[in-house]
Amino acid sequence: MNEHVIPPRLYVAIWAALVVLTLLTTGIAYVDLGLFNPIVALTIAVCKATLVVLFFMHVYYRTRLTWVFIAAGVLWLGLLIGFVLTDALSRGWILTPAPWTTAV
Amino acid sequence: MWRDLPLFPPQASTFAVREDALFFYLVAVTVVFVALIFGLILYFAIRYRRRTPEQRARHVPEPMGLEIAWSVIPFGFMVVMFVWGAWLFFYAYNPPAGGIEIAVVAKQWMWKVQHPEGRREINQLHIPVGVPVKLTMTSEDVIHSFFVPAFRIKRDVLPGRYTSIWFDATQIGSYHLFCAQYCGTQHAGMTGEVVVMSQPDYERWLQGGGADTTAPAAAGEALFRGLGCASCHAADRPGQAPSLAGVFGRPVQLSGGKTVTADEAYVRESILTPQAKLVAGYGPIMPTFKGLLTEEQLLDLIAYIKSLQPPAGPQAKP
Amino acid sequence: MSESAIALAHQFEDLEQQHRAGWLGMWIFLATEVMFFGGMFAGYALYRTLYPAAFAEGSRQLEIAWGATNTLVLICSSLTMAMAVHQAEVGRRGRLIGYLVGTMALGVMFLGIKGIEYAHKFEHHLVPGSGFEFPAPFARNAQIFFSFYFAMTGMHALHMLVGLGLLTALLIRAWQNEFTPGHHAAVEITGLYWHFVDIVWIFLFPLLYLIERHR
Amino acid sequence: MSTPAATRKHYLNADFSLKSWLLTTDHKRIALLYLFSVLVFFSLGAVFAAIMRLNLLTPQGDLVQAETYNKLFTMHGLIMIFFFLIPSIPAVLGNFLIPIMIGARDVAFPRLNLASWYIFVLGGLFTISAALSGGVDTGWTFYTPFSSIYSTSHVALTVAGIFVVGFSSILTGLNFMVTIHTMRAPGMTWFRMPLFIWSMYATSLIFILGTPVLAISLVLIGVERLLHLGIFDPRLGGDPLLFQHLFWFYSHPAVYVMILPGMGVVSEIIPCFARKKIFGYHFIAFSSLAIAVIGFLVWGHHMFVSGQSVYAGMAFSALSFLVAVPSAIKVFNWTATLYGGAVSFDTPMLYAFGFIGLFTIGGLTGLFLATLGMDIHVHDTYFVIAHFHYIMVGSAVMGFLGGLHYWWPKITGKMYPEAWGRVAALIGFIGFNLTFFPQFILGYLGMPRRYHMYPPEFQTLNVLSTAGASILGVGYLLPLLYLLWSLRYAPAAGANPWGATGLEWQTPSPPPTENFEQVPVVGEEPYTYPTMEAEVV
Repeated sequence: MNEHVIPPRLYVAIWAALVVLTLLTTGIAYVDLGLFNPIVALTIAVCKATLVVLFFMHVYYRTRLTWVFIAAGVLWLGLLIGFVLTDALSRGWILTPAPWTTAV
Repeated sequence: MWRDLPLFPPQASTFAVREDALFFYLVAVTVVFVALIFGLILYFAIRYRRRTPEQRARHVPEPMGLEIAWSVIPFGFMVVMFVWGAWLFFYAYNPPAGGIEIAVVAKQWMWKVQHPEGRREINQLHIPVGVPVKLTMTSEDVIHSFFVPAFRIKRDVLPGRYTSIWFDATQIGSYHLFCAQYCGTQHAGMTGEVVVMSQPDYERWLQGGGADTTAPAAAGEALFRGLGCASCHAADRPGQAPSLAGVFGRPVQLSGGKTVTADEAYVRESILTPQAKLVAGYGPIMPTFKGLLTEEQLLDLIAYIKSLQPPAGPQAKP
Repeated sequence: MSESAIALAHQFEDLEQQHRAGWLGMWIFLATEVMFFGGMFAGYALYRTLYPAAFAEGSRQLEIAWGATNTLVLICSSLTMAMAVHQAEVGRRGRLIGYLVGTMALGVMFLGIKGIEYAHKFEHHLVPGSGFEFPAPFARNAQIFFSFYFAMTGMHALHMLVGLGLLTALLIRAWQNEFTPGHHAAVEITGLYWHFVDIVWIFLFPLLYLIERHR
Repeated sequence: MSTPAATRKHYLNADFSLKSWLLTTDHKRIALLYLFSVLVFFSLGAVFAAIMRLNLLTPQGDLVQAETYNKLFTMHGLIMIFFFLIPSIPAVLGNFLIPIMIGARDVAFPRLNLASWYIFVLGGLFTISAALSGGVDTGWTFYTPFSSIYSTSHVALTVAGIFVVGFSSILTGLNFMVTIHTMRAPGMTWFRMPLFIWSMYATSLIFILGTPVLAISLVLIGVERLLHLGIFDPRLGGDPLLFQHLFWFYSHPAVYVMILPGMGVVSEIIPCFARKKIFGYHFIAFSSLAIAVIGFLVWGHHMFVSGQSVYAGMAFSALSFLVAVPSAIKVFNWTATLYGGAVSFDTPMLYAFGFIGLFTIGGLTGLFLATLGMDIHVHDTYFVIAHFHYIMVGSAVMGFLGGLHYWWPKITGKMYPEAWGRVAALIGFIGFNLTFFPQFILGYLGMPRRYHMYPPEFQTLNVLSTAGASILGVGYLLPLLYLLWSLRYAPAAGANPWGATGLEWQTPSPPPTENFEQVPVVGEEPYTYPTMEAEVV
């Protein structure tokens, strides 16, 4: 394997970024952003995870194949959650509101 | 002979006719392709059989057009299946307006049925011929499935939720009712019959049944008063709680800006978890009735709320 | 040369192929782990969509200070793990051992804090089951939130325990001076697992602790 | 070939001690450990099936009680699916062949491979102990809330067994994927790999991405039963459909786990016995991957009548038709391979023909179930039972038996008796159709599945089905007998009795422990059988 010895300085910088993002996400949870609260929280989480994967886990320096498997994992997770939510959210859509309001 | 060896189920609803047409299309496609594949394999295997131990194969080109053809042509047949099937699906799960609405409560291992006029029955469903019938179904325990092969209809019956199915019977007679979703030990015993009667016979049948024939709406009204709902949900004093007159089937403005349609599911949720979807302008003061009502009582209450006519004059709420 | 011959398993041609197989194997395993946790995330997403208010109410019962502290603890442990891999790469045995011990200490600390939180949940009757108590409107649905809280954090804690076991094995091998700059794949690959468990927590923290804190 | 098999050292005679088998890391020996175990489980599952079919001879179901019957079909499903069909071809033939076919000495992680077998056995012991201590009655689908709250049988123990055996699948899939990625011999590029390898790769993809979702959903049932967490409980507002989503996310792709390896086997057998390059190599290779990937997007077609949203139902229906296209591509390409070939009718070829035939019927009847409106009627009836047995018993077992016969000389160094083989293949095909074709009619008549008794008008067809099952049983028992017989009495097989291409035929039968005397170098595409034109030139 092509060994990239990554300087420890970079690790510390990534760590600092992760700490800052953690404090940021905790703080921002107390600000009312309406619909955007969960979106912001998840975006920050994705950023943190990406930093860990790329640098702590060395993926940035490795072959495409690793990316393929990471992408597969994330994509399949998206499929699972996506279809489950599709079902849950569209269940209530009534085709034509044909009210059977009175019993015959 | 055909009584002992039936090959086709009775066709006793409007949906069954449509379903069978699709079925014959699918059978035709299946037969054609099975014949094609079996025929080609037999023909090739015999025509090109190995006659001498040293015999070699011919060189055969692999035209791209062939690959595309046998991908696209079957797909064309399948597009027809999809469109036709989706159309039938919407037909089956989208009841037309007007008709009879019957409540069905499933439990291990029986079907409990209540007609709007009040007559109850178990493991039997009496219906008139030629009238659309909608079933509103729920389960007291596990998942069941309401299946009438002669009508070609089936839908799972879930705990904690309402599902519905409709049909329009075309043939007088008696048909199997099965539970199609495995529900425990006596699953195979959770069967019954659907009796399709002529209109006059059905009217007569509804009159029978003895004393226990309170209409669900009336039973619901009694519950409504007995549980004290009426003290807040009064049409003439809309201060504490919204009036329920005419609310069913209409959109309701919620606090928080969203809108829901007041259907069976919403009414059920509002009784069991009142704070989940509050009507705009009202406080969270209603107590929960979770655990205090049976599934049948809930259906009675819903029937009562459905029966409430909107007050005369302009609507109080949009 | 003889050293690498000992380290090379018979089915491989060379150490590079062996390292590549190990690396790929761990990543495939992590894809599997994504889907394992993914089942719970899907359930969580479904119920949070169905019962947003109950989930917010449940989330507010969690102790955000402990949750944030634990997030920081795990991030620190990821740093020490990355440093341990670095020390193995450059072949400093003493520092490798030091960072491994540090990582394990932070891991134990995380579990300790988690234990304190669990104990508080028991005291406040927030553990699902017959003893569950919650203010009236959300009593039923909040129980689902806490079921997911315990299932997800519990499964995460279980993975932490496995990680600690793997680190112990690494520590023993490092102690016996098994790793060299040319042969330290086990450290790196165990590190991948540890970082993955950290990532799971990075998502659990906002999903469980940070719902509608502003109300 | 240079030394006679009797004196030559190979993987079978390298060491005879029991320990050398139980602690082996040789993929070929592990394959035989799996072969033995899956056959034990198959026999067990077959006994359950036989009792069920006998019970269904009469409408009242006279043989067993309802409770017993429910436990029988549950155990039949669990054992046949998780302990026979899923490991059958991958863990036996895949384990034996993948390293040899790509020119490697072993899989990437041999010890993990052995661990997978032990995990498999452990999972089996859990499940069998659940059966012995009173059984489980949830159906193999474990639908909540029945499984999580209402069933009083040994759900937790069974769920633990399936969870454990899932790990065996995951680790096997992981091992195969890494092996295929990193262990190929020099010159073995992706498009020089045999199609069996492509199908095993696609299968492994499903193992690693699907199985963990099943694992977690079973864990959640376990914690709901044991720790009273309310994950699926409808009384708390839990959604009964959540479990179905999670379950089918794995269990529909699992159907492809059972059929893809069989497709791989057929893709090896047909060119060999037609002595012809396979038609459309790239199409067959990529259709395997397409089936694995699209197969993950269709799970909701098990839930059309479940109360799932009709819009989700439409999406799942459309995608289900899409997954039928790569299957059709395969069938047409196999058929076209015969054109202009030099076809012989040896036993493996007969099984391959049987596979294609039964798969065609099974696949086309699958379209009935993917069609939204049609599924309303046939869902959860014997139509479904017939359909998936055509795929999972008809096709998958035909593929397994075909592969077992095809590679039997390689695995054991012995030829099986050819005449008996052909008779058994024929009996199996006839018996299968007699058993399961009547069930299509039963299903359309409306007989629901999992019924231990039924209305009397269904009796004739049920009797027909049971009669067919007895013929099918003979068709499955015969190979077991003559294959065992061949171990001792049959003539030794040469390195390449079929005149086939592929690396596995270039090493002696049985292969040496390290598979090859020296690392092979691959210089050409697979299935390069000489043609008549080539002879002229």
